[in-house]
Amino acid sequence: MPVSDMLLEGVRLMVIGMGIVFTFLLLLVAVLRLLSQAIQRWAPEPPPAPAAATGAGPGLVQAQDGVKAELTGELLAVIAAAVSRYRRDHPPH
Amino acid sequence: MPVSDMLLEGVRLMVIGMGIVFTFLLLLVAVLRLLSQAIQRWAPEPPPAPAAATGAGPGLVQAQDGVKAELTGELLAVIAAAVSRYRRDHPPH
Amino acid sequence: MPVSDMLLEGVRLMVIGMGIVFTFLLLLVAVLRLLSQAIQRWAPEPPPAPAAATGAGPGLVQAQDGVKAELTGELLAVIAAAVSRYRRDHPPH
Amino acid sequence: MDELLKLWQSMGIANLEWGQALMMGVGGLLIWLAIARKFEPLLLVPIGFGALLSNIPLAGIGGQDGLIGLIYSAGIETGVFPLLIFMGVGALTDFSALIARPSTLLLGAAAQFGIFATLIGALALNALPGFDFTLREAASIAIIGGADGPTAIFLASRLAPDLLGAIAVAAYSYMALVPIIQPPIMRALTTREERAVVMAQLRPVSRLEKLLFPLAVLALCALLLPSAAPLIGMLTLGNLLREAGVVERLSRAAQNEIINVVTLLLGLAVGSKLSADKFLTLETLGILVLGALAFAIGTAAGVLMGKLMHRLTGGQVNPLIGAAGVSAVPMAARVVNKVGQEVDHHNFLLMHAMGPNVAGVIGSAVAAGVLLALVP
Amino acid sequence: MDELLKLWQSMGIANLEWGQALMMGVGGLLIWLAIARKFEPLLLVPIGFGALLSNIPLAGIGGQDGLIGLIYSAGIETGVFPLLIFMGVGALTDFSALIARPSTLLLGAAAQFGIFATLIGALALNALPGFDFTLREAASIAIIGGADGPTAIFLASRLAPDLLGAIAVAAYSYMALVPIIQPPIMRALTTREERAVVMAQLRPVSRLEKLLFPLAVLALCALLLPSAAPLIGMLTLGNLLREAGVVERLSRAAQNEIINVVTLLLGLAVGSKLSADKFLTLETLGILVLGALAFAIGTAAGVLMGKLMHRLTGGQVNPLIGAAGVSAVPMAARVVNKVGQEVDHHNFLLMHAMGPNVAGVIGSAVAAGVLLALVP
Amino acid sequence: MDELLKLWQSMGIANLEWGQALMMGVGGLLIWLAIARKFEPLLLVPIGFGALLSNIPLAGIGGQDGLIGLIYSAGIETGVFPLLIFMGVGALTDFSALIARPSTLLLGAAAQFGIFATLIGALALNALPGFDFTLREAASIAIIGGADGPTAIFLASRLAPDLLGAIAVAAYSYMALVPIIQPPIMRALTTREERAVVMAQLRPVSRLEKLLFPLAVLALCALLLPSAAPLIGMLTLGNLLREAGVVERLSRAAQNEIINVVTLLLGLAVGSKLSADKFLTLETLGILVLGALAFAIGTAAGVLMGKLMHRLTGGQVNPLIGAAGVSAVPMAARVVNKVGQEVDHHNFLLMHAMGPNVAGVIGSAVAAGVLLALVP
Ligand code: NA
Ligand code: NA
Ligand code: NA
Repeated sequence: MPVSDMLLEGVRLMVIGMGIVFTFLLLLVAVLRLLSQAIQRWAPEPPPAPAAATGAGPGLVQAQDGVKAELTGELLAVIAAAVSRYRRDHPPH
Repeated sequence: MPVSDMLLEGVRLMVIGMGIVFTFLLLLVAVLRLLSQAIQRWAPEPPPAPAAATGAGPGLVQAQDGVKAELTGELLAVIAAAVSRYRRDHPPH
Repeated sequence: MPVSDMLLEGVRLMVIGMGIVFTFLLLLVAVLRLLSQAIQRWAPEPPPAPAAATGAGPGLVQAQDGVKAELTGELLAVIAAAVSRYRRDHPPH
Repeated sequence: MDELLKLWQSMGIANLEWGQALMMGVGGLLIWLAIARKFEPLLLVPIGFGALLSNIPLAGIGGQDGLIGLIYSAGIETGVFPLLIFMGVGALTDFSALIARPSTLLLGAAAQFGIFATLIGALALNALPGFDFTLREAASIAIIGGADGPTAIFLASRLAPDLLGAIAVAAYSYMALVPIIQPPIMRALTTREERAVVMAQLRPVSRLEKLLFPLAVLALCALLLPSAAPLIGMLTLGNLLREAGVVERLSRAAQNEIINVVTLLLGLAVGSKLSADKFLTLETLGILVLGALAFAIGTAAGVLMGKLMHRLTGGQVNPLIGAAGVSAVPMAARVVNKVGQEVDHHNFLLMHAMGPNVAGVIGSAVAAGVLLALVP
Repeated sequence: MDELLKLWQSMGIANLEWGQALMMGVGGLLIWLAIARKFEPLLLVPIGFGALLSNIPLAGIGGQDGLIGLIYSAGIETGVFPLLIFMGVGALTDFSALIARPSTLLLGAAAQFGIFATLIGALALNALPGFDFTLREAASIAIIGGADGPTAIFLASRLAPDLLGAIAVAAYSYMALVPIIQPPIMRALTTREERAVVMAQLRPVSRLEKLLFPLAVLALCALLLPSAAPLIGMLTLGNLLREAGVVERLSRAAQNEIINVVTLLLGLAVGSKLSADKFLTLETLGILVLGALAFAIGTAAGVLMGKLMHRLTGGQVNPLIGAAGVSAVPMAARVVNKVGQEVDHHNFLLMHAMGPNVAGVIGSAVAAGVLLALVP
Repeated sequence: MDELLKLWQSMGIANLEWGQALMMGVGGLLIWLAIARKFEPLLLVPIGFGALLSNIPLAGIGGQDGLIGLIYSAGIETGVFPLLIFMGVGALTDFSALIARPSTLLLGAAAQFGIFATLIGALALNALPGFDFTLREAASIAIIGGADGPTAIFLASRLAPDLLGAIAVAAYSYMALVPIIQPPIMRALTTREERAVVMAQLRPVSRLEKLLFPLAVLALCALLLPSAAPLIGMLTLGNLLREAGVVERLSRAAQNEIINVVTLLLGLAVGSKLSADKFLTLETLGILVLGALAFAIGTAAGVLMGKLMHRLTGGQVNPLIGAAGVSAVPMAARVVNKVGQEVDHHNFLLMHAMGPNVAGVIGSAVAAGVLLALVP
């Protein structure tokens, strides 16, 4: 196939290809909008705390972060317990 | 094979099958009894704390328990740190 | 092949084999020496704390041990820091 | 125009057969049951998703060269996946309750009656028009009564791979339905007094007993029923790794890495057997009916054996624990506990039901071995 | 003497071809980039080491019976490895930012323009002497513009396995170079005012929305573009495992065990395609040039679409976030944040850029599906 | 009656050959040694259990279509399993002690004399009736003296798969017996003064040195001895992942998931080679005797080289550390420490013995490469 024909084929692919990509993602936009409207109408959820809900932050959560989060909660509890035990055992004079 | 013959074959399978299942598990009962008697006679073990020994509770142990155990060490250290930080911030008057 | 021929072949293998093994590891000694000299000349590193640096201890760190070791190190540091901070803030009266 | 036609023809919607659409619905239903109703989610989410993926027109994901098709032939046709899961089950299971009271093995034996009754039921269905189960197929359907997923998948993959999808779905669905299927049967077959029996505490079990247990089970299996050896062998291997105390790394690998990864892949592969031509048939309806029957009969047989033991021991055994003999670990044992507490709120039968419950796992593996040995 | 000659001939140094030596240099360079410059180390360390091992003379590690050759044929020829990694990516990705603002999908769509422009560029290169890319090869090169490693490897393994090494190396290298390639283009195409736009906070997303999102994406893909179903299917499977909340074990397996092990093996296998006769060619030079072009054009297209959305929304959209549409998660989103903070230190665009960023992952999988469907 | 006969004939006990029963006893013995005596349990438990399962009559678990047979052909025949384990060993090993004092490599070299002496021993055994080792078999037996499990399995699977079971069992058993085999030899060959030598503290090793070490070893191997490249390559890959500091996920995968799972499967597969016709032979007896010899000679050669270094350095080297050159990491280094402390309780030789110990791992991989290259 001569280069010019290949280029034509390439342009054809680009037009159809970008067309499909946009069509697909536009349809997905529509579907997601419908979905969230449907959910808000028929299955509304008590909105969670915004910080957690935006779910923004890094979309690619490293697995360890989960562990860290778990640790943090537990540690806070442990520290609280240790401090309160300490307070109990060391009343202010 | 006509259905009646198949049913006959099925009944045969049931009789032999349940026979083998019961035989097998009855033999296993006997073996386990012999085994525990033999162990109690020749290799008695100081009985562990009953709570742990019955091993009852859920037969399916979740894997995370190991993690919890490891954490304990870390927690002790954290407590130590928390206590020392608390001491720093709350000097005896 | 008669046994005597096989033995001869074995001796030949031993001579060549030990020769290669020694040559290889002697060359490796030389390479490692050159490497560490080159590094010390062109890319010297502020020497890390000797305890950590000798990396001696068991060479085959069991993975759990590794975790434990890492934890231990961290904990020691935390405790040390906490204690020294405490000492700093609570001078003996 | 011609271009657009070609484009349209390459779309899924232009090639979607009604059967595929229905099977994707079935996949979605399984996922919904798993997530919303907590029906055995570890299996039904991957099975459901496998059904979705395998029924996408043109994609061929479940086909010979597709990802899930490759997983199927590597893991299920060879029998490797269910056996590795069984190893994990062994590594996750504490057999102490069974070792402390070996007689509960009889409850695990009795509950396998559901398997063989269902076998006859499947053959009897052949009298109806539209059913034509071979003996191998009937045996595979019957194993649903074993209430043990990997055993059912292993047996079906050997004897009747075409029915594998329906059998796996039925097995896991009914395992999830145990809290609904079992209680009425348990109540109907027992008196209030029987259900109120408080059982004696289990004796402590020594480490050596736990260690020798898997080896004893394996020895018996090797001597008497080699056809059950793959299943029993991997179960006892896992349990030995657990109890050995010196191979923590391997025990953890069996309990986590291996079983998790294999469960995911096995589920996807099983899902690929949910195709319209294999699943949307009258036979599947028969399998679903027979599966419910199998669970019900197994439960009843276990309870009746429990009643027998109740009599023979002078009332020391609460017959409810027989219902746990179907396996379905640990759901059935929890159901026993709950039904027992309906009568006496302070009666904790859970630990007593764990014995028959894990006995049921061994029992159904033995029954599978019997079927493999006897069905031509 | 004869002995010594034979010994010498069995040595690597006597059989080392200059091409192998150069490729081992390339492998070393990749390892250096990965460790010293932190260029996508999870991939480039194994790829570089795979190149080292596969180019050792006589050893045949990358050959048909060699370890890495076996890994290649089991994992890459079959397409299994990139698909399993894509499942892991799905399990590691939080799509909330995209669900909260679906319009950012258009940014992810626009950025795929880099792919198709590069396709034409590759075909245009054929006008130069020494280049002779087929349509399949051009499509495989173009996918570098998708800025998504597993997608690029999956497509190249289907359409042009000979170019796989160069394509994978280019894809991961440019992904690591995103902080250098993108900012000048972003600054050139936007005004200071546009870059300073502070965007409204994202709305909270309910659990049900997160749960239905992967199923909606899969449904659309099944209906419209089945050729993208393997990639989109595994991505959405991973994401469903993550969001289901009832299959923690499987989600962890996808996020850790599976993706880690497969990444290591995939890297080694890709590295085995870095052989002198395949890599040290004029074509590789062309691929590297075209790859840079692809990233640049994709970035520009994303930013321009961002400017369009900026106008259409009356200035509510900061056009910089369009640059994140190329995918390269999460690097591109971080670059957006950094370039935005050059103008206004208190403007945190990271969360707003995550939407187009993960949209880019879907977009390039869709584009890959298009190429698989349309390239003969 | 006929039925019962058929039933009996399908039982294991009716088909059990005495050889199978004996091999199941051997399997049980290995499990007992592993659990009660802590003999390399991570390997000997799976090997022993593999022997149990593979010798169950009729079950065919070790056969071509059986689970363990499949594992064997996928993992051992291909050489994949020992190589993956070697990668894990590399990722678990800290080579600092060796880098700080490279001269200890000579101790690791000397200790490989056990390998070649055993090779001659095996050939000499052919003078006795009943022994007929080929050169390939003799080389495989000799590698037991390398005191390194994966290396032994890799070499035996290439050169003499029929002897694999006996060789693996001997290698791991003697590695467990190191604390019994080595001390008398060490004491006999050294004076009390030599054993009391306190060595100078090791210098710190920089991160860059640790990073370049695996690459330097690989480069030397590629240039001189490509036949050792699979082993050395995977060892250095694992070590590079460990020291790179930027690929924690991959390093953890190599140190945990991969090595644990592969160890379990490799053990089972090796166990399947413990069949009566292959194991219950005069040759196995010869292998066990030769294996003990190999360890003893290797130890002696290491200690003698230690004495030489002691002289040449004017007494700075404690010759005991030469015994650690056989590898058997980290057992041999611990034995050195213990024997040293018999003389001086405050002399900690452990860290000094780690150098020759890990040198021994490289040394035996090099020796394996030599045998692969030279044995026709
Ligand atoms: Na059962
Ligand atoms: Na993209
Ligand atoms: Na060695």
